[in-house]
Amino acid sequence: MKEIVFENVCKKYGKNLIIDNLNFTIKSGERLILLGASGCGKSTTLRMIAGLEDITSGNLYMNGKRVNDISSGKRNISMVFQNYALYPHMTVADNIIYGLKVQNIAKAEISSRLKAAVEMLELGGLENRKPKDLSGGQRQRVALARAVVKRSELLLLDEPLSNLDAQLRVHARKELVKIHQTYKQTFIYVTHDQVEAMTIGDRVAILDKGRLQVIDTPSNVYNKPANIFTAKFIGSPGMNIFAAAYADHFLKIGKQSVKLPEFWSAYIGKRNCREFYLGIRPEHIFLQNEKRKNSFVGVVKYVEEYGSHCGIYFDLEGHEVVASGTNTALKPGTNIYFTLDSARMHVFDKESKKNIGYPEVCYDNVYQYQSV
Amino acid sequence: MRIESNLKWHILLILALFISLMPIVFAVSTSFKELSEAYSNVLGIIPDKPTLSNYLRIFQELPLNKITFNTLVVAATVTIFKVITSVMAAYAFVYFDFKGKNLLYFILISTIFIPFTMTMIPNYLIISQIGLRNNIMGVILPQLSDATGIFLIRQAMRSIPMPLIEAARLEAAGNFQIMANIVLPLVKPAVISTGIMFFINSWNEYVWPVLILKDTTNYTLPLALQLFVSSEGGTDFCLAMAVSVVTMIIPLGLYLIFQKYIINTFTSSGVKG
Amino acid sequence: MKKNILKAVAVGLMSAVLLTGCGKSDTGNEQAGQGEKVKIEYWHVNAETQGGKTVQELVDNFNAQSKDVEVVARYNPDMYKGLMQNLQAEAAAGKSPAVVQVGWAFLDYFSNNFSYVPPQKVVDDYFPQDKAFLQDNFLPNVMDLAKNNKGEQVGIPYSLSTPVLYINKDLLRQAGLDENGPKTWEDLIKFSDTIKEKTGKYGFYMQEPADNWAQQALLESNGARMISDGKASFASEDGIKAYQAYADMVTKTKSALHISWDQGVQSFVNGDVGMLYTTIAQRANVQKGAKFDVAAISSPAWAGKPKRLPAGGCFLAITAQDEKQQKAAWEFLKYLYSVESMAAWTKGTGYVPPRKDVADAENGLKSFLEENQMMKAATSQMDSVVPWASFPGDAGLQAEQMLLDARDKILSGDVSAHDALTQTQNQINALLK
Amino acid sequence: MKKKFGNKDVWIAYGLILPALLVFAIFMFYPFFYTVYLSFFDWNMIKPVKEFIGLANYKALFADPLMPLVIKNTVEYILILLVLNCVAPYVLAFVLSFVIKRGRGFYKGAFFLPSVISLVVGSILYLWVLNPVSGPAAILAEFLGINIPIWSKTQGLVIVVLSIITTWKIFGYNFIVIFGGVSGVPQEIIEAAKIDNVPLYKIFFDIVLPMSSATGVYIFIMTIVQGLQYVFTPVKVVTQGGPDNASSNIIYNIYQEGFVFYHTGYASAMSIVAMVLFIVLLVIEFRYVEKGIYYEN
Repeated sequence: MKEIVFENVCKKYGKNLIIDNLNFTIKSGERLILLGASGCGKSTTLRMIAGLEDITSGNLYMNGKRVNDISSGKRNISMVFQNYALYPHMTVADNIIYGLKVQNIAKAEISSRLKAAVEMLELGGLENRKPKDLSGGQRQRVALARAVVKRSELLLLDEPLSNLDAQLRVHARKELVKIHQTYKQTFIYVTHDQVEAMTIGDRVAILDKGRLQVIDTPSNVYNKPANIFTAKFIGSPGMNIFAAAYADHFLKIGKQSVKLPEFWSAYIGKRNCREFYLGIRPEHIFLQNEKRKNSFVGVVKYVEEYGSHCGIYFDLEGHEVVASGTNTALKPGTNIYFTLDSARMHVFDKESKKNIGYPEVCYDNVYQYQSV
Repeated sequence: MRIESNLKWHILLILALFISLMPIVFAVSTSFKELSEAYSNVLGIIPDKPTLSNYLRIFQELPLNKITFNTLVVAATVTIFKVITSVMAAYAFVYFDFKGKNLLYFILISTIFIPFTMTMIPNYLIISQIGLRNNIMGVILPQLSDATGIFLIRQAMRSIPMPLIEAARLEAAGNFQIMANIVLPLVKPAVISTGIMFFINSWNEYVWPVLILKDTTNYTLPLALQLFVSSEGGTDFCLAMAVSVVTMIIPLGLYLIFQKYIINTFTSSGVKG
Repeated sequence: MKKNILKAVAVGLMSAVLLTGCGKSDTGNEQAGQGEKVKIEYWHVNAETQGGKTVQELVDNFNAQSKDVEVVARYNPDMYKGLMQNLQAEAAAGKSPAVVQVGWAFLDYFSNNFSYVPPQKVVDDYFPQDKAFLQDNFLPNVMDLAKNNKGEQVGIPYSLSTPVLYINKDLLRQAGLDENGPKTWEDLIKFSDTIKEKTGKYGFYMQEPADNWAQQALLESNGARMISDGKASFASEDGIKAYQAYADMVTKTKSALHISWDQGVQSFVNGDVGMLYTTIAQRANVQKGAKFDVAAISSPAWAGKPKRLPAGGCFLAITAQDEKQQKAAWEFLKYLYSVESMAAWTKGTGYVPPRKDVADAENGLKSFLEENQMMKAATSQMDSVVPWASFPGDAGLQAEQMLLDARDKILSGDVSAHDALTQTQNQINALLK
Repeated sequence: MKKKFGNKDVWIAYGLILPALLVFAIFMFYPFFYTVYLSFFDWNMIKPVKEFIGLANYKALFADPLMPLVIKNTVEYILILLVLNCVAPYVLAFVLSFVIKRGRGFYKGAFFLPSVISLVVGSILYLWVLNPVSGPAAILAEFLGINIPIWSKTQGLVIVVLSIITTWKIFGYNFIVIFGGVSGVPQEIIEAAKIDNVPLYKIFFDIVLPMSSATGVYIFIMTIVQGLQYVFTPVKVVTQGGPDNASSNIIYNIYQEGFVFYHTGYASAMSIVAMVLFIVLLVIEFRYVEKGIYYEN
């Protein structure tokens, strides 16, 4: 299995810096997701691993060997393209085994691998069709089959599901995980869809403007985002972030202030954090019907209906904040009272925008509720 | 590794380019040499003693202004006529259904495959009979029967999405409004580059004018060239090259100006659907 | 009827493309009704490198001094063959120019296929005062050049050229040879081989245009005849021997160059060939281009045999169809054959004047010839001039082409001169029947 | 589905085609049939009477010892032309589309450039540049110790040089059109093959060639057609069919018989026979190109 190391990797197109000093390691056999908005450099990163893009500077290692100058074909990898890149003039079977044929692999071996791939991806009966006679889902599975038969140690997937409709996507996600469990290759998977990232990835690397923002497990990325960008990027709607201050056990947001639990006071006080950014996910804001002690007040702006719940957007001291709720009857302009789940509160440094970390209790007690 | 292998290709390409462009460079360079230098300093790209005398001589000894004008008239007339009739015919072939359409198109396009030599004799007799020998009109007329324009412009029109035309038709636009407001603007690049190519080809036409034109004052430029070549008195390469350069200027200029259009049109003139 | 329909359609088309303004360039020799001057056409083959400028000057001067005739000069590309083609086409269209240059090789073809008036007939019919003009001014052997095989005087000799040998004296000296060049073909062969040996450059090139003019000089000087009694006869022992000797230089010693005319001359002028056997008409070109010590000497002879050099160039024939045009044609010819015009012609082209006393006359070429040593090589060999063989009959043109093909066969070394010449001779004679 | 405009409009369609049709009728169709007509006569363009001789011209044509040579030359010329103008630009287009990344626009523009220059100019340039004894090419070759053979007088080689001259003229156009076809193959498909370590030549033959085959066939045919259209000029300027007919081909021979020997009827018969060849090409053209064998992704 392959371990891949990026060491100060940069990529420039002319003067444009596309990838800015990438340093991270992809562990052998893991499913790594490269996540980011379009143009963030995630596809370029994948293509550099594939050898389809030159590396401007820095080193890329596979299993300890520098591969900057090794051509794609020599890296022993497979890849699934966003548009599948099936050979239109070849049948499904030929598409799947073309790469093997070129490598002069024994015929018997080829046909057994083909059989296995056809079975695994439920392509039986389609072997002699041309790609143009297949549905989108079928094409996608042919592309996967083509990548799978190669039995390479590294499988690269470039938004492989983005051309499928929602239902097929759910099915295909399961299929991908199944493939990984069967062959245990290293998976590197590019997507802009956080649900895919969360469901498929062992780890998620989030890129923004060519820089690696974070690389961590899906759970940590969601629950303990390393910086403001990650916090906002993951989750739908993203995390609320607003400027806040700490003074003498009190959390101050604009003119409002409430008392913090002791573990936070100690934690923040110890770090001498006067002003910072406070992050809280919409589902960790508890709405109340009337004003209580320790609750904040905001003014409702509008309500978004999601079906199972709704998003309530309100103004808090000049910041737009969204909370999950069920009360769709709230009228814009009315006051709204709420508290924050202190165990799910995130504090980011004002300068570096990095997470300052969490008091002990937050780590251990995910379910411990203590409102602020 | 990739960079090195590309370098290999680049060297190969540059070499190929060198071979294909070298004659042009030599022509330009020789046209500025004296005859004796053309013989003694064959490889010198920059003449030792550059001279304009070749150009002065060809303009003095030949009615070169008139000849250039003739060439211009021939090329422009042929171009305008062919572009107009090609656009009209292509429009009919793409947007109308009428009896015999496919057969007619087939017949017209088939003529692209008939080398001119094969209709040369009767054409010669026709032009002689209507008294247009030694007349640029006689050079122009047979050049007008060329179906490549219909082919190329039809290809371009077929790539316009039908819904655009249908939308216009829903708004009760007539044929000529559709043609003028929708089709023409969209096929403009194809029409321009087809026109440029018509112009260049007609400008360079040699075989037919050689048979038709007699007086030097009625010559077109490619014919002027043979005044300096292969006669009993020998070939004056310097003068020949000077005439060659004069002959090349306009096609090259047009090409360089419209290069993008031309390259794009022919790049997409491939056969799709 | 058909013509009219075509004409109507064509005219319709013309106006359709709005070009009526541009289509008005003159359509040829329709006689201007209003002007008193008779307009006639003079067809020539003189490209700019070969006296084209002089033709125009002569015509302009003539037009300036003539009250009733205006000549339009028309250049015909591709030499005499090209002119013949155009004449053919013009005839097909039912028209004809008034005066044409006819290459010597086309004498028979021309006289068999085109309608012309013997010049003396025009003179006799309309210009009794000029009755003795031709007799007085031309040598009989020169006039004979323009007689066809029936003995009819088709036209008047106008351009005379003979083959001369241009030598690169520098190269000859370098090879340790006599810088005055070879006198005989036998010497020439030795010279050529020596040049090849000593300098590595080619020794000799004989012109190879689309005719066999120079090769005829080679053969006939050795005693062969291209044509006897209306039949090809070049494949005689003498002819074969001469041709083989020439071919051996190309194929055995490889001292002679076998290449197209332009490229051969180019190579000589570049200094890559020691000796060039070609027409005196190339004089100006060679003189201007060559950067070495270049000279022209008379054609070599075969040892002990008389030289026979075919006349190159052309004669002028009157092809005017009606009286008015014929009269005008003669008036123009008389001007062209005046001493001054002849002298100008020679200076412009390098041709040898066919008329008596031009060379010595003060208003002729006296001083010019003194200054131009190269011309001397040509004028000094005028007594060896013979007609340029022209195969009779409709197939004459094809016969000429066959002889060209034979030349390529022999010089490629694949076929011996004996086989190729014999075979070609048989083919031509079969064709001429 | 095209909608019909209605009956009245059909006349507009005919009207739109009419001007083109008119010139075609006079300068293409009528001459074409007239050529057929002339092929049954013995005529030299000036004789007032055309003598009807039935199929004698055709019989003579098939008995002509020159014909096999002329056909052989034509075929050789076309074969060389196909290598230089189909195969070579295909490879070039492939390299430019998928192998190198820089200078694509520059190369395209530059390679197309000679095709706008007159073929007479080109022929004369090459006559001079390729002078095997003292032309620039010969002098350059001498530095490398190579002697250029005297191609203009060498059987076979002379056809190669003529092909080079026509190639100079048509290469650019062919290259651009083929480039269009080749670069229409999606980049991802090539990348997919590269990842599978498919060698370049296999990518070319297994993927690019089949996927651009419609363009390929089109250019294949156009090369033959244009090659024969254009070959006349260099033959006339450079070799006049020589040496010993080694560079004559069917097109030049028609001209030579028609306008040099004035065997007008014979030349017409030859034109008609040449036509047969073109009809074959035509059938291929319409079979493959118009129907389209283009694979859509």
